[in-house]
Amino acid sequence: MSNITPTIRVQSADFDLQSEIDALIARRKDIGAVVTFSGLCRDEQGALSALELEHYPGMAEAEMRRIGGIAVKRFSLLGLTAIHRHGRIMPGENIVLVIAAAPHRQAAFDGANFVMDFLKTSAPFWKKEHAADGTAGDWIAAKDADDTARDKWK
Amino acid sequence: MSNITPTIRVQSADFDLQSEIDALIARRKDIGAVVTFSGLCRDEQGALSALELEHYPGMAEAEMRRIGGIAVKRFSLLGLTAIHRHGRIMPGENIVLVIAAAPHRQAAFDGANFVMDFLKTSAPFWKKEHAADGTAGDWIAAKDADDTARDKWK
Amino acid sequence: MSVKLVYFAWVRERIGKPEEEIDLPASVITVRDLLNHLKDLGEEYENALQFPEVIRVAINQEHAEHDELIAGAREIGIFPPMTGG
Amino acid sequence: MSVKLVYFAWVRERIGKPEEEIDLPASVITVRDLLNHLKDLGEEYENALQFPEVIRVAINQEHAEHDELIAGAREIGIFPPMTGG
Repeated sequence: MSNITPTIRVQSADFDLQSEIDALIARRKDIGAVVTFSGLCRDEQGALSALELEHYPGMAEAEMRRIGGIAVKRFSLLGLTAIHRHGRIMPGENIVLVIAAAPHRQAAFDGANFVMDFLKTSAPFWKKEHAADGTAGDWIAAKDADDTARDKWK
Repeated sequence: MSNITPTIRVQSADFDLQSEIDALIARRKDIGAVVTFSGLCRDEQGALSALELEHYPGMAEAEMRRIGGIAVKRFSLLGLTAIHRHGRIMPGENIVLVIAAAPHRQAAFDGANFVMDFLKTSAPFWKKEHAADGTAGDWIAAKDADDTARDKWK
Repeated sequence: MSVKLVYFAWVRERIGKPEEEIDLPASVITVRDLLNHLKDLGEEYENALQFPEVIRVAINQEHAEHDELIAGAREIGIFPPMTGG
Repeated sequence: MSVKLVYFAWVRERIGKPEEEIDLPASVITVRDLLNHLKDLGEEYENALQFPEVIRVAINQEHAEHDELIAGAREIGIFPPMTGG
């Protein structure tokens, strides 16, 4: 049974992927596969000037930790990192990072994919769009497709 | 139709993940998801001192380019990088890197996973193990599981 | 029963405050009761909670179904479906 | 017909050289013919190619099936199943 504790952070600062991987791997030599997912802010063909990311402090970290713990057990991961940014994020910038490490590749792919699907539907974050023309934007609506993606793990 | 040209490299030097992502994204603002796969050398519980990676120069790059081109079309990728190292690689070091970028997450996950499955079974690379006790090691045998993983994309 | 309510995203914007401490009558037993009770507190609440079935609730920072009991809650979060990631 | 043969991994080690230019008799038409022809060239070839069904072949740096014709080949790669990635 795995006793890996996921690394979970909610922060306004950006992150560096290679540093996060290096920290995850440390001096381990049993990891054969590392999959990372980075979610970035799209500009929606120029219509978007920024995203505002709101979160529920405390619960956001707790929920990410819960999802991460399930993924570590289910896919026998040797390492898991999940970082979600909050605050104002510009097009082209990072929003979220998930890293999953395992002895072999499919577990690493599945681990990262699983965490993203549950993070989207269960972690308390909300995105508000700021339009390029300066008008106050709308809150992004949740997508049924995200529930469908999550339900593939049942 | 996508006119993305995959970035393909075969090299003995290591790579930096964040730099490769930055180069892939450049100043694009239509990318919402980036998935990376890093394959690392495991030490097999201390039994392995190094891997020797042999490749077929010219054909290795061509085959990676062919696989990459199929992935870009099939998953409508906005960016794809595949780097494979050759020569002597120590436990804990990188062997291979695949980066797939797309507007949304599932295409990025599938693109990277697809490229890895075909790279394993079709790109002309061979691994020889060097044992920790100094004896000349064996060539690693191809796994049926890799053919099975590839065939899931049919 | 007194409880701290915290609001997020458009629920927060429509109610017009990020959090408040309120006293609940004994008749408020479940999450659903709570949402219906809040709707009666004024136009801004009515506006935020007009479709209670889409509203998500967390009790003590854990997701709660609408039929869940709120007994023992110190903090109740009320918010739209999540859109992070 | 003269063609350049290139060997990799344990095929290379067993044959004892990375590449060579050889002349093929007119009777060698397919990849399978080529592998059978090479097996008769000496003990090291016999040792490398004793199970021709597991051997992979590339003609002009593209994968080729064993029933493929070798006419027009400038370079033929002969190697075990790939184990990269």
